[in-house]
Amino acid sequence: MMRRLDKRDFETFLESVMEECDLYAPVSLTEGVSVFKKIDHPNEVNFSQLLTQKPAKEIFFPQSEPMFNYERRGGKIQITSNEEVKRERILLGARPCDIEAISLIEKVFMSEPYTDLYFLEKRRKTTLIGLGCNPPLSTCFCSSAGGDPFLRSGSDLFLVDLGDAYSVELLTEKGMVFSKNKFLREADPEDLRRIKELEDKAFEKVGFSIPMDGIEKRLDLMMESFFWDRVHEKCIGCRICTYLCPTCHCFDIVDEGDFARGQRMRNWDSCLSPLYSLETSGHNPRPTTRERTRQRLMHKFNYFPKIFNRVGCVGCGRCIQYCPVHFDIRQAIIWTSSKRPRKPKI
Amino acid sequence: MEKSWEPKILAFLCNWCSYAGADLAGTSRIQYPPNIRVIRVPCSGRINPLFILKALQSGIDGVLVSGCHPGDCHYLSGNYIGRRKFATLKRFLEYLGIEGGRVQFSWVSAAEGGKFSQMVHEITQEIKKLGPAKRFVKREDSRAIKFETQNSKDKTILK
Amino acid sequence: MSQLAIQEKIREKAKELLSKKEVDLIIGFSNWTLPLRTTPVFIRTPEGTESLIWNSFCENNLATYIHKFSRFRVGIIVKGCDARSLTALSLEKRFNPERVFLIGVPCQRMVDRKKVTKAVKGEILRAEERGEEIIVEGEEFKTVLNKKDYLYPSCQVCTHRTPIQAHVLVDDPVEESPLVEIHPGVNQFEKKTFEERWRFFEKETSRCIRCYACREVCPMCYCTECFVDDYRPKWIGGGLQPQDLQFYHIVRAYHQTGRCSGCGACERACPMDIPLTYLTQKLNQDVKELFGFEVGLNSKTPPPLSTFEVDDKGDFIK
Amino acid sequence: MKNPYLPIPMVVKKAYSETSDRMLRTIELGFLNESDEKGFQFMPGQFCELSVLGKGEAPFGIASSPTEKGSLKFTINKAGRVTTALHHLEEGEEVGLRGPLGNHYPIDRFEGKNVLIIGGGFAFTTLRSLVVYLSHPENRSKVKEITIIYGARMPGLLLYKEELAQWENRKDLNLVVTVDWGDKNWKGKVGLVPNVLEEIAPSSKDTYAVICGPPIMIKFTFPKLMALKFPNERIYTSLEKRMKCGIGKCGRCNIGHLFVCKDGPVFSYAQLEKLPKDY
Repeated sequence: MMRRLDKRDFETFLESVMEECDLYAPVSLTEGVSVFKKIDHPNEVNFSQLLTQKPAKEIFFPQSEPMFNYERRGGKIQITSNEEVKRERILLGARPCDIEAISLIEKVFMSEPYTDLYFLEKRRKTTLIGLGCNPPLSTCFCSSAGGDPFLRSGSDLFLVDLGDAYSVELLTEKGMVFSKNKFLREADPEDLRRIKELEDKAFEKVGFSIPMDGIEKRLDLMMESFFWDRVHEKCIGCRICTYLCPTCHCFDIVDEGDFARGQRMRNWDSCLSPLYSLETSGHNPRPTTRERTRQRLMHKFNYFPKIFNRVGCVGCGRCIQYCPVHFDIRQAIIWTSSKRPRKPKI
Repeated sequence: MEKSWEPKILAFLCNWCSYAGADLAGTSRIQYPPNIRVIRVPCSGRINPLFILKALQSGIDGVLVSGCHPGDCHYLSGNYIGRRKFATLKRFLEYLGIEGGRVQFSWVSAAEGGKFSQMVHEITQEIKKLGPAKRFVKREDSRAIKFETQNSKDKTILK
Repeated sequence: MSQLAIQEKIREKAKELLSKKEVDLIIGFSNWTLPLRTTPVFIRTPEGTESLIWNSFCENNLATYIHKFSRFRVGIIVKGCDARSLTALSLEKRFNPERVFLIGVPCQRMVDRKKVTKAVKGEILRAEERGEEIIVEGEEFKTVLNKKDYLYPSCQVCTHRTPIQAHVLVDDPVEESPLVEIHPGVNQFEKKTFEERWRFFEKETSRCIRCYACREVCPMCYCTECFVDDYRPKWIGGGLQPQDLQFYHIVRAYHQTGRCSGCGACERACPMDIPLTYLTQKLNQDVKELFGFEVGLNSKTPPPLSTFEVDDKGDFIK
Repeated sequence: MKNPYLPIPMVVKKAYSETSDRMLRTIELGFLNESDEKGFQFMPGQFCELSVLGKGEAPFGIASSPTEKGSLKFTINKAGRVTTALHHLEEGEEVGLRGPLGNHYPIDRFEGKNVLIIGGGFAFTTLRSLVVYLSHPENRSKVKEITIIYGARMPGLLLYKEELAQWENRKDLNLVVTVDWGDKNWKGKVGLVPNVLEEIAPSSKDTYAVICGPPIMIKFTFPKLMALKFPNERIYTSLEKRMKCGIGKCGRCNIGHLFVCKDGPVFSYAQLEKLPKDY
């Protein structure tokens, strides 16, 4: 079902939504830095940055999340779990790649035989409102990674910026709740054509330039390749690419507190950190950046597809934009493809 | 409430001079405020700035580091090396906005029981004036992160 | 000398070193996929030197890679700050100076790509440097910017642009005078009141995501186990508690006392745009004022915190 | 739905040092809630995450057998923060436990076959579980011959000494205990596990081999098993890697696309051969 939301009504619409739900949307922390965050007032919402620094996965899988509290009282340990989410949530303005990524993480956290309740609870209580990318960035390669700049799947509602208004598509049952909302007016017959126009333009820009097909098979043969000796060289081992990646989902479990009381926390962790795989004995199966970079790329493009039949990358390009030494994952993918000479030239 | 508040001061005393000095103050029955908690360290050069920061973060109102007078170090140069660290650290913390009075340094020899007591009096007074430490103190309720966004500048953050 | 000429000289020298087998690899800069940026490259063959470049976007501090490649004989393209970092590292015995060949480039000061990005509306798709100007182009705009207005703050105050420690200089030394006397960040910060200063620090660090890019990109941060990773004792929590973030940033900066060359790599690496050089620059100023020391100027003077003078100032001590 | 991250409360029933260097300590845990005990069904080879709240949690193989009702036994090497805290536990104290996690030794395949169990050092814990399980009167008839080769560096470092003595006397178990360096009281074999294996040369006919020990032992024992013509599919081993969640979510213990915590820790050599050599 298609509707139209005037930009004039946007803030009042959000206000009405916020009466019943917690609203999460991109906000700008300082010029050029934005994250998804719970909104207190609709005027905080800021779509000006196409991709926020931290991806929308943070709403479901926070960087640092208490799993349970414990307290020792009279020799007994009391444990209270923190999985419950009290209010319904709305995630507004996530780009299609972020939403696609959420469904990828969902596969991991919901996979049998164990279900991650912390993720599930938040996912179940959240309505996703996607936002089409017009225009996408030059670092975007979502089409090559199996998505596209206007991918609807995963979203409950989907917005497209038409200049003076947003076109709103109600896509799922969760989304249909909004069908009676007074701010969502009848769609203009012109809208469809304009959306199509925007889509075509975006598709053209993103293109299918990255040879992602068959990468799983190619990497199967490349575990011991010379490729890894070179590709890692410039990596300095920071965690930007993994923390800003919408599909990375590794975490660490630590206790914070003392004997009497405290919390068990789950914090994001990164395979690029040497401590990630360091064993207590002092042995590290991934001793250098070579193995760690390989783990990162292999996990995304080989291990993940083996388990879930889809590459673990959605092509948002954050890791390309923010890498301090400018490691370009697209280039790495191209190098693995057959077009590349056996040894990198340099 | 204000009146009953007493500052907690953590004192790192060097084993060879200041600790003995504090001991002397005790055996000579010179009184000094009970606000200090003493940790004996081998040398003032042993003090890692992390100790001081960790103490402040854990809610200590003031930190005192005390060692031998220059030239008297049991390990010859420990306090000289320490002095450079302290000078830069103290300046840096003040620069960041942590009250300078919260981090104090002194040289107290084993014979200066009187000086020790006098100094603890002074420091306690000074820190009392500053009031309870607020900045940089980790509390249980401070776990929630609050961002200040561009459009919500008037809001207070990080209470 | 023009940048192109410098670039030519760099290639020539690198080619010579590689073909004479004096070094195993050359670490330099090369063009890459995004405008306004360059990437570190590692070149092992004389032919490969064709990809070496030099412009105002060669911002990375290549000294960082010395840890990774210390078992090879390396040639490194260095700016003033890189060379000073390397000198400081050699003082800390991190590598054998005899195995390292420095190709020094007097630095023309680097362009702040984040500032440029903010100066225009829309995404920059192409950028070109032409003399004192940068021409940036996007889908719907083409703007000419004056390079002077878009320099990194740490480059504006730099007074050691010529890498005098280098084995070979590809150009004549430049005149060493800062564009501004005091680091703009320090200057602004110092003018604030106590309360404001803490609030500023608190607010800026609250954005930290603990990616540790500032740590990893810094040539001086090479501890195999950083204090944040220690767990016996555990200095700081692993989460995003504001005090933990502050703790990290205080100690990270303080650990650079008397070691930081002021290259500003930490600030450039930060994905959350947290200003960091106003911390390290202040420490540099302090060290200069207190001990008359500047990092990496010669390979004899030990770092200030590992030594002492009997008559160091001690008036703050009771 | 059950939250897999919440530990169940357990109480330390007994805790004692195993070895002369006091680095290995066995703790026996009892269930505090009856319902937990009923829900806890495991097989030899599985592991649990033990947590000392405030210190963290770590994975340990279950050393007791399902046939030993009422308590769970863990033997813990003092190495890091959590293990040190576990070493300091006294009887009556509470610990958290999550599990049982992972897969187990393929006991149903062992039926009607011989079993060769090779263990080294303190990796013998889950093998003890297996031996106790198989030698239990209920199960003993299911398998034919059981041969156990167990080695440690020194006699003092052998685990479960009393039990070893009992097994020695049992007619239905072939036990060979060896040490790398004997002392003056040591009357048993002296020699490295791979060499002892070569010496005994058990037949590979209808035999499954289960091997668990330090990497260096495994590395040299595999070729000997090959020489004895054990097919890859009939050699099983149990792997260890750094783990956090234990349920295949946190991502760190993967070898190729398999997770040691979820798809392992027990793998056959045939499986391992297909996985990348280094990871």
